[in-house]
Amino acid sequence: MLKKLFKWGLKKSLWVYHAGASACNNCDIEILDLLTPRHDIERFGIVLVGSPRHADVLLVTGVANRQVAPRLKRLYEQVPQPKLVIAVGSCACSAHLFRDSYNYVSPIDEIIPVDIYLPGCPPKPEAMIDAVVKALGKIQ
Amino acid sequence: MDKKETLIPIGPYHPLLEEPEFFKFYVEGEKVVDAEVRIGYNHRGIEKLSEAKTFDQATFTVERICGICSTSHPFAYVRAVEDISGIAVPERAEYIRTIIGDLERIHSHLLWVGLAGHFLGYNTVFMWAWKYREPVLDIFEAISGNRNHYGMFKVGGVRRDINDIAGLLKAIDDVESFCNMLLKAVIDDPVIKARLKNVGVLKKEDAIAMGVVGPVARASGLAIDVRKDHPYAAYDRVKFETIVMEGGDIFNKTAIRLLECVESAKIIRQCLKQMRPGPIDAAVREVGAGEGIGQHEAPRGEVIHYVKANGSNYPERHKIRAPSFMNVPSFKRTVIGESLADAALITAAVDPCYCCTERMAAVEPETGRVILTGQELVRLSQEKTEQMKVKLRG
Amino acid sequence: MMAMIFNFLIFPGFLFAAGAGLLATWLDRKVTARLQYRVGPPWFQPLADLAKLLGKEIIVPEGVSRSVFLGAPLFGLAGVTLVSAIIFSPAPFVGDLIVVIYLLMLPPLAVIFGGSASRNPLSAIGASREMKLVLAYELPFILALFTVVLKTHSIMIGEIVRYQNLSGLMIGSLSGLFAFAAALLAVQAKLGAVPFDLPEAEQELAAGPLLEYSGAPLAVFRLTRAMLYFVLPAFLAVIFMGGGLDPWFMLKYLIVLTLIILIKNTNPRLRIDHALRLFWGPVSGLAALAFILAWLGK
Amino acid sequence: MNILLWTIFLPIGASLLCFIFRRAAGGAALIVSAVGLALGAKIFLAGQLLSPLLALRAYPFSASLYLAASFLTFLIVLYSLKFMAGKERLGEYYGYILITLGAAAGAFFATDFLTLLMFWGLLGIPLYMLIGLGGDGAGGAAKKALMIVGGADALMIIGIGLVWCLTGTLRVGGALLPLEQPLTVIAFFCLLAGAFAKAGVMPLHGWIPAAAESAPAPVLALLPASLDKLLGIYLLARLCYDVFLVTPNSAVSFFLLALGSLTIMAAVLGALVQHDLKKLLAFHAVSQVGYMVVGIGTGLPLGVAGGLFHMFNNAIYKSCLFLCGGAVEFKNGTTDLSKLGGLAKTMPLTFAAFLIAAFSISGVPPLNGFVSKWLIYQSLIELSKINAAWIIWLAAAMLGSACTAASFVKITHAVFLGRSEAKAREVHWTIWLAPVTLAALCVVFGLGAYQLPLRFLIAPAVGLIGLIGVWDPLLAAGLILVSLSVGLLIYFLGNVDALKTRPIFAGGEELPAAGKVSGVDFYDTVRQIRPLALIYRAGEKRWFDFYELSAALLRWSSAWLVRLDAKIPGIIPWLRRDRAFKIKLLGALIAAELLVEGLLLVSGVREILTGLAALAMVAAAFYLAGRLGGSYANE
Amino acid sequence: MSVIEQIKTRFGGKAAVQERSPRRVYLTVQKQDVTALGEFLFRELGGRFSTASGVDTRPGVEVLYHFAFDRDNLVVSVRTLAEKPELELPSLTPAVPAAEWVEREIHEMFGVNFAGHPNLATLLLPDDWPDGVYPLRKKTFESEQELTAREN
Repeated sequence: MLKKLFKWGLKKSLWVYHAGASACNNCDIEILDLLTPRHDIERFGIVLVGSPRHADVLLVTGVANRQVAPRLKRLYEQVPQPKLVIAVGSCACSAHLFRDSYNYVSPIDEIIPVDIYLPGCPPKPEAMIDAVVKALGKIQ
Repeated sequence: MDKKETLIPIGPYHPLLEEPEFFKFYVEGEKVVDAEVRIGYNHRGIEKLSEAKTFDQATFTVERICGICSTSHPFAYVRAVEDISGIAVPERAEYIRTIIGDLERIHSHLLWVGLAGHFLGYNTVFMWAWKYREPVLDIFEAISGNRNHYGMFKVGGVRRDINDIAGLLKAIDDVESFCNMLLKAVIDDPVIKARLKNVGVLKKEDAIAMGVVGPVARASGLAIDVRKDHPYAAYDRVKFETIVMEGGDIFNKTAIRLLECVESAKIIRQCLKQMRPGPIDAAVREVGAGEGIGQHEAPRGEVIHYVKANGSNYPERHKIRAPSFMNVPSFKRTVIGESLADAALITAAVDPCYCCTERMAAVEPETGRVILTGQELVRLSQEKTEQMKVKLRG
Repeated sequence: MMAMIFNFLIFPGFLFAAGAGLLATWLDRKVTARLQYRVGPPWFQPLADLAKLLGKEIIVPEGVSRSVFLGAPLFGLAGVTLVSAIIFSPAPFVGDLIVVIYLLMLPPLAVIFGGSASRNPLSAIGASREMKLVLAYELPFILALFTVVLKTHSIMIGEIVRYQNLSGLMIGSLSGLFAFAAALLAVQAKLGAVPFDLPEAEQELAAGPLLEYSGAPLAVFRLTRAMLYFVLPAFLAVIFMGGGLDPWFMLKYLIVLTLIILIKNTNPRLRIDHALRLFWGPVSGLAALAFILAWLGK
Repeated sequence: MNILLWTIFLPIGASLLCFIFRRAAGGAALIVSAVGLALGAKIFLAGQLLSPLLALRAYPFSASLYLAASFLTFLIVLYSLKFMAGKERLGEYYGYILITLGAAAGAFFATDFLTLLMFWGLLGIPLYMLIGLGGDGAGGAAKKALMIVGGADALMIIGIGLVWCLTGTLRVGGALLPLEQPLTVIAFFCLLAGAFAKAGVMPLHGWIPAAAESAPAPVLALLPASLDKLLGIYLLARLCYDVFLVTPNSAVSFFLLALGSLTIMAAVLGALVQHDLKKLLAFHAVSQVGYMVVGIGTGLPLGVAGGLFHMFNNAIYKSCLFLCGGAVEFKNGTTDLSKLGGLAKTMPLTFAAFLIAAFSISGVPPLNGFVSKWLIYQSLIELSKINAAWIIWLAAAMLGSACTAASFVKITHAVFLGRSEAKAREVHWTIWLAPVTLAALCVVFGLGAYQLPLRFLIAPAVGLIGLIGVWDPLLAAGLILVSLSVGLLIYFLGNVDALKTRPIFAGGEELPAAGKVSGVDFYDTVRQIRPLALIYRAGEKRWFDFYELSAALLRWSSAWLVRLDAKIPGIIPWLRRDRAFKIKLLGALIAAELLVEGLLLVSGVREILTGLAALAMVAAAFYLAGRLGGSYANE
Repeated sequence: MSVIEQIKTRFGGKAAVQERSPRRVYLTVQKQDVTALGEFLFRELGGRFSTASGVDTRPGVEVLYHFAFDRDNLVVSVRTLAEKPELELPSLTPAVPAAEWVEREIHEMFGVNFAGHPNLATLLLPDDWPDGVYPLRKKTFESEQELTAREN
């Protein structure tokens, strides 16, 4: 009974923490764009929060470079369970054209477990909303 | 009184920062007494991996230096390449470049004004500014097929033509009237004034010493604008004002950005009027050997690219300097002595773009020597990674 | 005894205040969204937030005093619950106006101690700002409320309501209006709403004192904040516009709430020294003026 | 021997033993103070007692004060056993504490002004010596205390002389003087100075923060925090209602209210920006007196009850706070707020006691500090029928309360929460027992305010009081408990099993060691606000310190005296001896003062001599002080 | 007098002037003259320091300092060479504060030592980047491998 309530709450109220990992800013800006009048994800109960402790979803953008990789892992550990990770943009999914960079460590999903991959350079806001809907389906 | 300085770490992950950066503010109470910045969280080292990219392909690489000013870098880059052997660009392409460049300025400035409102805790401004930024992105989508990363530029011209001139004009009118409205709101709001006036002042001599560019320099009384000083594209064929203010504080920076949106709207309107049908691409086959420098007035200031070619199809050296690289270091001179609440705003006021700052997209040539190739460096890096992974797991 | 427990826990105490408060936060978010050309969240949103938070794991930062870290939210909740039971009681119940003023100190103190116990530098700065804000708004708040006391010659909330039933609403007089304006700003700050949200200034201090909180303690803090969204405007309505839990009263409450939401959405955040100057300067001046007018019988 | 005499002479006698048998001093002091506590209980239960010798009389009010004093002394001696162990001059330390207890008993039970004056003067000596025990730098503080308290005593002599002139009797409460004639008012203010200097009301407060810089914590807990407050406010209350007639809405009432409010606000603003634990607490020791003065100054029974209740409460929580501060110092070796932190985990009992006392002093319901403040506020509201100025006193008192809370937030953050470097362990039980007992008393006095303190301590002195507000501490506490359980229920509904510990979030970085907000600068913003900035700057230059002002005046006047000296070398040659000699001389003068008083008492030839002695001594004291000030200036 | 003429008068003997176009001038100088020339361009001629770039060439790292003259629509680039193996150059930062970051960058990317630079701490590379590895330098792979091995 309580479990059901929690699950319902999680589905209706996803709090998102945005972690940029050496991104080019475009995905980040498009994520912010989700909040704004045209897309308004608050109507689904999704808000951007300032502290990872409050977060349910970690949005990761960009390729994790050597400097960021350990911090990203630390950040992931700061988020309380249950948590989801969405890799936003081609960089986060597959490192894009930065795959061969000397400062590139490993794919995001080797640093932290990724639940949803959302390619695109940058993905359109509509695609991001779609990804979140898919994320809701993953909640058990 | 033995006062102990306290370190307030801002970042690398912090809501103030879209990108991971690590600011260290040393404070007494809430007053900042010293500051440091550690960047490098965004450094992707594009150079080695771009080495196999031709002059044409590099346009796309430099576009991904930064998502907000994704036209500025290709613009400066193609100009640098064209500078090497004096490639002439068709007139219509020059106009299209100008339009794209200034559309980007509008979208970038509105984005900043929105973020500034957000940082001020004034979410209404944030929402409104971004609401009116959407039509600009729609225009981009209509022209290039993508909301960002338009891929419009190529050496010797542009890739796509602009056809829907009426739609563009209407959108420009809307944006302009909104900017005027916002300008009035910002200039008249007493609380905004209290928060922004005389905060984070960059003195003129500091501005000169730090070599700042763009709106940051113009807010401190330096009348520099690449579009006027080093005319290029169609900028010498249109009339516009360079907005210069003397105060050097955040209020001036905000006002300048809003006024520039209005100027950009004027530029675009003139371009659309003057544009004549014609080719949009010079179909360049050969770049030749030599050095070239390309400048462009990006929303944040002057972007400068230096390209050295050795006659092959690949650049030998490609050095990029983004405006934030000059503007960010000036924060230390403005932030000390201010309160912590303002420090956040001051660091945001230069409109820093760290992914630009950390670009390092230098394209190296293929020479006959045995050098540390990209793959080898990658291998080195990956070896290191494996060790790190072991450490992280352990 | 049973009636008292009912009053305290169900109506108009804990459960009612919590429900009304959650609805009020929803209203706040919805109106804010509409002002920003957005749709806004559905009505059950605050409830879903709470349910979700309860299901999350609780993280305690390393090396903190667990009892303070986890205990602080509870004391804030206790303070606001007690106030919610007091302000609607027609008969003397537990405490008077002074007691209410002091009990209303508990939620900010809870936030401060929680933030301070978090050991995070940003939380500490947030806690210090919260405390400075308390110092700032306390003076005009006291002056405004005691203007009412001067007029009614009583510190019993029931008496104040009765006085207004007999001799007209406080807000109807010039002094009452001024006092109400000053108190409204103080309440705005007590709610931590823009332009006084600087303790939690998301863009500067992440979430300030609440930065390290997660799961159930965070839920309790949010519930406390939500209940304050009901209790504080209702308190103002009772003191300045007369009480009684009837539809008219709900209208009065909504008027106060709307004013708060409007102020929130038309202002940027103040800096802490601006807030101190504003409260100790003009706002206290306004409240003092109200007092003088009340003394003169206006 | 009469039981009242025992209370005086047992401790004073025992103190002599302490001076001689230094090793056994601690044990002896503990036993004697325990006996004192037992005597106190006996007197308290007896209600009324008389002693013809020395004209002593115990009645419920003074008995309760003595009970409180002996109780605190006992706890503090117990605390000192471990705390002071290994320190130098222990025999003197315990000896002076016992003298203080004995002299305080004398002052409480005196019905005669001269007896009162004798014991009052006697109290100055242990105060001077105990503060002086603090080691380096304590000498100046001790001198400051002696100057202020001693100077006020000299004024008291004049006041007593005037009272005697006006009424013809020296019995306290022999006649009730309305404050109408100028002479009565002068007498009132002269006596008031004595009470104010002891209690530390502004502007005679300067010695308390100075003492806090160097004196040991138990000394601070005993003297400025509790005993001197009890004495000073006791005298104030008796002056206002047994000797003089202070009516509501009189000029004197206005003066007391204004001075009390000023003390509350000025001292608490000073406290906000301190960065030493003991000094910060000392400023509160000053600030809290303001509430008592305001309460008594209202002239209404409700206010007097509040003021007196606040006096008892203050003695409890203030001692507790100083003792906790001592425990922190004991384990960490410092009271510098910027060097402490995170002790909540390592010193849980001290922390709990401190937290309760801090909440109590901040007036958090349902603790005792709230109840007494609440009574005082009500009395101020009562005044609303008379005068419009009440709102100023009320606002000052309530804002002062908020500022108190603010400065305790600062301490709690800096010492107990916040980040830690220290790895201190909990202190020995004899050290934590006293603060924990006092903290428990805070809770008991808060919850059972009507049943215990107001009924047994206050009502006998003030009579019945009519409340205009409502506060039901027991019910409120019950309801708070209920809502705490509701909160706990919410916790347990939630995922409470999944309690995890994770590192502190610092943006993904590891938190650097310097990332510690010590709390020292918490209120710098307040300090920088104009016109507060000006006041603070003036305060740092010691413009508000009566002592420093007088010292400056004396320095100036001593320049003239030096010239005078040069002209009259032949007349009084010994005046040009060294400074140490002059301090001894001053001590001798005070001894002479006591001697003269004793003689007067016995001989009964009071009339002429009192006035003469008073005048002579005041003149001599001023002259010497001037010379000392001169040498002070030359240092 | 135009900017180029002034440079020629003052540094004619020391700097080889190459006028590629009216808007682009390249000066080549010995490294000991860089500071003086940089200071002259910045302080006396009012040039705006734009940036510096390095290229790893056979004899050493070639560093170009770019100065923009906004009133004259001109970019002047000062070319100098830091010879191998010392790779040392005098720092321009004391004279031109704006050069601080870019010299740091060249230092970590090429290993050029700027004598007199106030702070050559890491700017862009990660904290754990191995010493002696310079991403933009053209070294043999074996030596780099060696260095990495040593670092671990």
